[in-house]
Amino acid sequence: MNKPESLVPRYSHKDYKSAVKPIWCPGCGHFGVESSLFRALAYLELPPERVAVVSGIGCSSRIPAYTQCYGFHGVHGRAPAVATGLKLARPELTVIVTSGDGDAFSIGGNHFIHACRRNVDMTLLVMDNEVYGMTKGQPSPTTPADWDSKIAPGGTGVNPFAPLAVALASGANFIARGFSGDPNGVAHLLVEAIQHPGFSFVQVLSPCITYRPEERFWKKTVHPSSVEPTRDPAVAGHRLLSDDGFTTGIFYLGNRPCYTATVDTSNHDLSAIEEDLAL
Amino acid sequence: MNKPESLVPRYSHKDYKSAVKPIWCPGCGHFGVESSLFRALAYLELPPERVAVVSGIGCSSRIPAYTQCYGFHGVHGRAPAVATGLKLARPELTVIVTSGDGDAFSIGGNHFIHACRRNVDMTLLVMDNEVYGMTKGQPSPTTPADWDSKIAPGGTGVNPFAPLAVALASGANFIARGFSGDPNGVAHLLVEAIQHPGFSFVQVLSPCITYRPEERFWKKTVHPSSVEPTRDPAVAGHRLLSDDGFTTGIFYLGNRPCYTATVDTSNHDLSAIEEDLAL
Amino acid sequence: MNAPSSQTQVISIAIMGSGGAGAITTGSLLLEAAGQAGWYGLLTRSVGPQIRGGEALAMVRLALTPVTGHGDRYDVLVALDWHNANRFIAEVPLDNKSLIFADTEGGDPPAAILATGARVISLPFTDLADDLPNARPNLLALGMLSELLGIPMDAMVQAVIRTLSGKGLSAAHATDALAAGSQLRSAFPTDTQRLAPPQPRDASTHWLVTGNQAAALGALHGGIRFAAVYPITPATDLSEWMAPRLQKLGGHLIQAEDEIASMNMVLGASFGGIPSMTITSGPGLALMTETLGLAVAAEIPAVVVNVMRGGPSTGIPTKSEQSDLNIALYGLHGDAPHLVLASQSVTDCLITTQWAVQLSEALQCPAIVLSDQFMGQALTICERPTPLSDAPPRRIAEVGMGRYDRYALTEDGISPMAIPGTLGGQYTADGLEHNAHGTPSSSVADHLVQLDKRRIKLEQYDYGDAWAEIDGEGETAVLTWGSTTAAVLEAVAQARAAGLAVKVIALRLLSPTRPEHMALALQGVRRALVVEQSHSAQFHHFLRAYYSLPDRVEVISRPGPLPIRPSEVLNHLLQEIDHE
Amino acid sequence: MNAPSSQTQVISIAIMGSGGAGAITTGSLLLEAAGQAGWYGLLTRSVGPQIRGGEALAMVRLALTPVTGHGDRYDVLVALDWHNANRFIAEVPLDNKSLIFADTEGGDPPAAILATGARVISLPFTDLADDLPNARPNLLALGMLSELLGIPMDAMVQAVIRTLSGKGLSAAHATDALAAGSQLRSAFPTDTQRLAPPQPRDASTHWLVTGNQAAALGALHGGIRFAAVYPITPATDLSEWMAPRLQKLGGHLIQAEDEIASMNMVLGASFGGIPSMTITSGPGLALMTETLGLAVAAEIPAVVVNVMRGGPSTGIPTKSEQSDLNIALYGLHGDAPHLVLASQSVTDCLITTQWAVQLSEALQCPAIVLSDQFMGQALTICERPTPLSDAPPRRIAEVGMGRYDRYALTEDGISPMAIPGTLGGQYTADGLEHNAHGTPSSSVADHLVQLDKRRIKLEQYDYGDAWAEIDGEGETAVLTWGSTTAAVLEAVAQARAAGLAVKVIALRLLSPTRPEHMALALQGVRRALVVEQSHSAQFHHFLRAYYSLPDRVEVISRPGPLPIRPSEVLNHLLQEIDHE
Ligand SMILES: Cc1ncc(C[n+]2csc(CCOP(=O)(O)OP(=O)(O)O)c2C)c(N)n1
Ligand SMILES: Cc1ncc(C[n+]2csc(CCOP(=O)(O)OP(=O)(O)O)c2C)c(N)n1
Ligand code: SF4
Ligand code: SF4
Ligand SMILES: [Mg+2]
Ligand SMILES: [Mg+2]
Repeated sequence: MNKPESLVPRYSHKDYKSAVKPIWCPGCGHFGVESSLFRALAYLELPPERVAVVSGIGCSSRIPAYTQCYGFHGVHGRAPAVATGLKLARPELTVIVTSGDGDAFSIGGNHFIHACRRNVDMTLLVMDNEVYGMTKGQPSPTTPADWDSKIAPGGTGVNPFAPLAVALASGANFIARGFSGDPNGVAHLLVEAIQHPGFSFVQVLSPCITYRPEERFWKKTVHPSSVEPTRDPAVAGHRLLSDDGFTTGIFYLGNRPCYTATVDTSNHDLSAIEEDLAL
Repeated sequence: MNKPESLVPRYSHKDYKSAVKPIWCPGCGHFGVESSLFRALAYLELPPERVAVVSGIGCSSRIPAYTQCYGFHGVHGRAPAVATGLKLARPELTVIVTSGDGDAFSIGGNHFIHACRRNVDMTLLVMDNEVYGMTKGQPSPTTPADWDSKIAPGGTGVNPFAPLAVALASGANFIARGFSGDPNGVAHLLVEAIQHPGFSFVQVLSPCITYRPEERFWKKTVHPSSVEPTRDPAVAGHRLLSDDGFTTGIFYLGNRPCYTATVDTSNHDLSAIEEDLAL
Repeated sequence: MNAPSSQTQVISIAIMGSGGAGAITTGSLLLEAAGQAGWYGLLTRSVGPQIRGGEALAMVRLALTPVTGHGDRYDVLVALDWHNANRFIAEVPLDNKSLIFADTEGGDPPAAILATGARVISLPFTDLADDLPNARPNLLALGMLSELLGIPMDAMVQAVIRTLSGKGLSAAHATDALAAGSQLRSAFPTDTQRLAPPQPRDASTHWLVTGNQAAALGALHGGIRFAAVYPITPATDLSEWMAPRLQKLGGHLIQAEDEIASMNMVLGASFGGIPSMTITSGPGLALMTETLGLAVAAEIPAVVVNVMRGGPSTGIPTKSEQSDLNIALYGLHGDAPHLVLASQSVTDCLITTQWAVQLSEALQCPAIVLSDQFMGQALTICERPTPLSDAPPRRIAEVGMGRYDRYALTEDGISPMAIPGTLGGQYTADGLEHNAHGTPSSSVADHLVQLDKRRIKLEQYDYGDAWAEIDGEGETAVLTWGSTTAAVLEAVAQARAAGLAVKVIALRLLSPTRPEHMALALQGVRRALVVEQSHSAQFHHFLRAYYSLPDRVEVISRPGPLPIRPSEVLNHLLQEIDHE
Repeated sequence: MNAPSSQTQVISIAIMGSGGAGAITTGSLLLEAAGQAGWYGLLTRSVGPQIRGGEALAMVRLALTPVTGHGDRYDVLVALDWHNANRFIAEVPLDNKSLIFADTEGGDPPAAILATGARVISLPFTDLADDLPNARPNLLALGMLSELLGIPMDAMVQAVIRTLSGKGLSAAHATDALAAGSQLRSAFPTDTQRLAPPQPRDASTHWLVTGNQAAALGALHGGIRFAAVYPITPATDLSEWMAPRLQKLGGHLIQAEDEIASMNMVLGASFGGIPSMTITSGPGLALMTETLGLAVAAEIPAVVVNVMRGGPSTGIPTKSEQSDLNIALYGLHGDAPHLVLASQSVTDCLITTQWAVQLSEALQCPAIVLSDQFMGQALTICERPTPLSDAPPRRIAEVGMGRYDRYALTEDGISPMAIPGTLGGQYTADGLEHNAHGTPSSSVADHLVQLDKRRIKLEQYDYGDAWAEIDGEGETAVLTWGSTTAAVLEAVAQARAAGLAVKVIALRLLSPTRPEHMALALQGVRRALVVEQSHSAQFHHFLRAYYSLPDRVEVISRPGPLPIRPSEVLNHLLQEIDHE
């Protein structure tokens, strides 16, 4: 993020913020993520009207309406599919999916892995608080097995899974992890993710201070990666499958070709096609 | 599969076969997989009525009715969820999911990764022919990017994904690959998979001779793994992410605890529970 | 409100405040204390969009007799502050007989409040609380309300201590704060009403319960021992209440990865022989319809409790509406006859859900139970409902060594089911059309035979009288369903008092339809009024489609989130009479 | 069949054989040759459960005028063998006027065939073929059929060469085999009929097309340039035919991971400004309803073509039924008004699908187009249909620097839509209830206003006369929809010939309903006959729910897979008259 300070930036992060007031609890980690997103967009000087923020349902998924970009607040778990359709139809837009651990990894798991595999040029930003915030505190796929909750008294007994490893195995082209308590770091990751061609996945650990108050202490748990991002999936796989889940940084930079399409509405001449039906 | 030959086996593989005639094309790889399954069950001396074969929709998913076991031929892609409910409710049953690459990895992708993660004691057997056979030849998530088809002329342009790597990242407890042209080998893998506690995943390369006739040549492509199965996910990850997709054998043996439940219908006394509602 | 000492049978109180003011706590303490003292009551809540700590409104209705819905107006509004009054104003109808008690610190009431003509009385809740140790303004308001309504102070003190002592409030401090509040009685107008004192009763015969809890209990009584769910408002609290209790009973609740998985897990467990269910709301139900069709075709029992919220799409997740009737009745592809039931009140959630489990098991058919946010989350004081008596279990096949036909044709259309593990009962449950044995078949004859079988088993079953609650006689009948029944019953009681003979038919069994029973019920009825809470009159169109209605049919149908008010129904009933 | 040289206007031929016998090829060659020679015709097929190479039945109907459905009976059955005759027998009604030509090698006809009374003529197709180079028995049968029906041999030779030369059949060998077949004429009964010779016509004005192809073309004419699909029988061939053509036009078709993804991709692309669609059948539609509700709430155009098959659940995937009407009309949760249209014939698939795209774009509302396996996969020779003229595109917002209200209230309920990329038009499409700006709102007033808006825009739109095809006058009206229209029209023509005045009302626009138009259409009608192909009379109940029908309503409703036969309708029309 080194940029000549002398230039007057075209956009400030405020240009990306709408008048709608977040419904989030005071202290929610998602505030930090939101501001990181705005900083990244401002840094990249992306005109707000050229950016589309697509989401599902959840506290995290509320972000689109808080932006001055085009927004799509769809149904629970399906945002990567919406974003795929949008980006294929309008390749000139910058498409960002904002999601939560429940939205992206539980109900949305299939679209998550297939978006990784398909490698359309977009960025998936998952605010992972290891809980369903919006529905008031149920375990998500990243919740520790022994976390006690009303719906799973004594814990689910199910191992949380490693979203970065799943993303890698599924074919994601850029894989990184940040922490909402470090908004600059997250902004940096987002700048890289948005610029990297293909499907970029950024997991941001973002505490739910209401239903997982113990996550306040994540600030002591996270630690930056000590090694450089790799371009070798096997090496990345080895690292991610032995990682503790709290390492921040960029893990993998792929160079698979993007899935693209041209969608052009100008041609209305169907005569050649109709010929196929001639008797 | 070394067993004292002198003992008269309790079941022959024919005891697992029903009178329903398969709808498969002559030469379909699924015939071999079916017979491997029967051999494995016979070897394990599992009473047919204690085995449940659960499937979705596809040529491969037709297997339940071809068996003398209890069968469940459900909707497309959801068999792992059905099997989860069944196994939790009736832990004494041996539960086997038979599926295809479309059923398990495309529409069923979410249940696939969550079944891996949840680690209920069952075996998922995917007959992977890298195509949708039942609907007459469309690409699946394992189809090569350049395979030309009616629905994706010139190829999908999408990298096929590595189901074994996805299974590993998602938490599967046993991971193996076989080839339907080697029914003994597949039977052996199934014996191991069924016996291994937790969620076992066996991918069987099973040619669709009708829509992918070139798969006949898989018999020349497959090669047995030269190394022993590992218990280290990171090592397995490194291997699977550098594998060519045609190595057969067992790749990973995990020892995560199974997700279990007790479901007992004998207690009808709700008075203690009603007490909670007393004013 | 006539005389100072006058007494009333029923009273409605609303309490509002911004985040942290404690409006909801105040309401539940009021309800609980009134319950302890012998009254009946109901509490519903309305909150802002914030996940936590946003503005809130508690709506409480207390009465001498059981309460299943709200009334037309509020007698009392307590405003802990006015910050978000505009958000709530539509939900609290006030008039010039209403009393508003507002914290002096809260500033001036908004214009819309003043416009109602209600009398505003300013009280120094905050000021007084500041002078007392550990007191918060809402405790003062609670003391004031006890005095106003006539709720014995000791019941109130007990309720407060039970709830708040965990949060570090001592009995002495609580008593002091409540007493200080009750001192505010001097500000009461001379013509305020008190609740008539209740008959003494044995507290153990009464419950403090929500519809969601009652439904969970009904499911357990019905025999449910496995549940697979995915959280969704306003159904999550049902799952959450059920989970530990199911565990205690030897059953299991699992949170699935999504609604499709939960529905499929339910079918797996039920195929395994365990009565099983899932719990959801509109968007989740939409995801389950494909698998519900499988349950129909493969004849697998399964129960879905759908707690309705405002639609379409994500809609208004925290508010009530009766707009999932269509999807529940018709949302499955193909010809897929299944059971649809609807609860009518908080306590009926128990009965109807229990019945749904029994029917689903008996008929080997999925059952959807429609509840809604209103009754699902309404906290009520009620008499302990009596569960249905146990029903015979699922019909199990007696299998030998011969051929077992899973879908054998029987007189009543119900084919005995083999349970995995049973030797000789092996079959494949199939969503493909099949013959009697279960083998896939696309033959014209097999299709027709199996379609007939699946329809007939539902149509021929004897549901007795429980298909509807029918009350009264008259040439006018009100047809309704679900939680709207409360407003209808209240309006009809008033209409009868005004001399109009009215019959009420509140449907509990929506599918299969009961045309002959309905014809009997409608004998002599010349005018039907349909009352429901949906924008597109879903219930009305359903009735038209499947029943013969009298020539004169009128409809009150509007969307949520406001409940249908008794006066809407009453006015309609009486007005139209005048026109005759 | 009267005189040896007698001529007929229409003739039905069935050809059956086991796997590899070439029954379907024989049928399509017959259709194509007849088409080249100037006749109209239709071919449908029925196959066994095998994925490939199983037994097959080709049903061909040839006529002087356009053909949209099958008749009551078959004039001719060609049995290449009898191996699987029992599977197909229900689909080929034969009588004592029918002729059966059976391969001598095929053995004796099954009892059920003999019981029809049809005349069986044994012919040595296999024997003769064995003596000819490169000849297969079905080519001999084809030569025989040409001679029997009067199809010029050169048209037949051309058709055979076009199709089979790729498989290594030379023109000389083809001609020899066909000629040998035609020599079998000596076995023809003296009273066989030939097709009357057609009027000469310009071949370029005619198409050989299936309903699925026509629907794809209609979608392209309507402006669709993006499609996301998931394969499912019997809709896959629509997607497969469309994919390369969409590519050619500058658009794109993507295969998604499942139906939920395909529907969501469609909304993403449409939100981006591109007219978009998906293609599915029952089980897939069930998975899309949650997202369709989002399209309703967020007002995003989107088209779903649903090619119906036998239900419920996986049902009978390869066969036709009209049983997805309910889910299409009512399958969305909440109050979710949307468009539902139905094609009536192969060529109408073009018109109706095109119209659906135009309406969806104009009304910013999802449209479901119901087609079915019958018309979707029927291959017909027809006159080239004329597409609708282009409609104005989606109403786009002109945005400046001021506030842009995405869901602004307008007179017609349609709010101009901003397309991403446009400065000043930024908004968030939302499935939560919202205010005019698009900001989430749970307010009573916003909910009502937006529900009204979404209903009104559909109801107030001027759909012109296309909502139904109305034909004839009379006190009796037949109400129908979809591919069943063909049988109704044929029956009504016969009823009219028998002196009964009958009106036909075949609905194309099922939702929104058109009560005023229907009232007009039903003026003077005293008796209505509803005809549909579902087990639970879904269409009939829909009509009852939303329309005022005459007092006397009769219903013909039975499930697939057999098509409704003209005689069923005719007999009903005439019988009931006798009873009067
Ligand atoms: C189909 C469907 N199922 C369930 C829900 C209820 N729901 C809303 S948000 C949510 C979970 C959100 O969790 P997450 O994505 O982690 O976001 P967070 O609130 O924690 O930021 C659920 C289950 C829904 N809206 N739709
Ligand atoms: C919801 C739904 N969508 C689509 C289909 C159609 N369908 C049936 S099988 C199948 C693909 C099967 O492919 P695979 O699992 O690879 O099995 P194979 O036939 O190749 O063995 C599809 C798409 C369906 N039955 N249900
Ligand atoms: S509930 Fe948790 S995730 Fe949601 S806004 Fe509050 S703190 Fe944030
Ligand atoms: S289509 Fe392919 S997968 Fe299906 S039965 Fe034939 S060969 Fe096997
Ligand atoms: Mg979360
Ligand atoms: Mg396959």
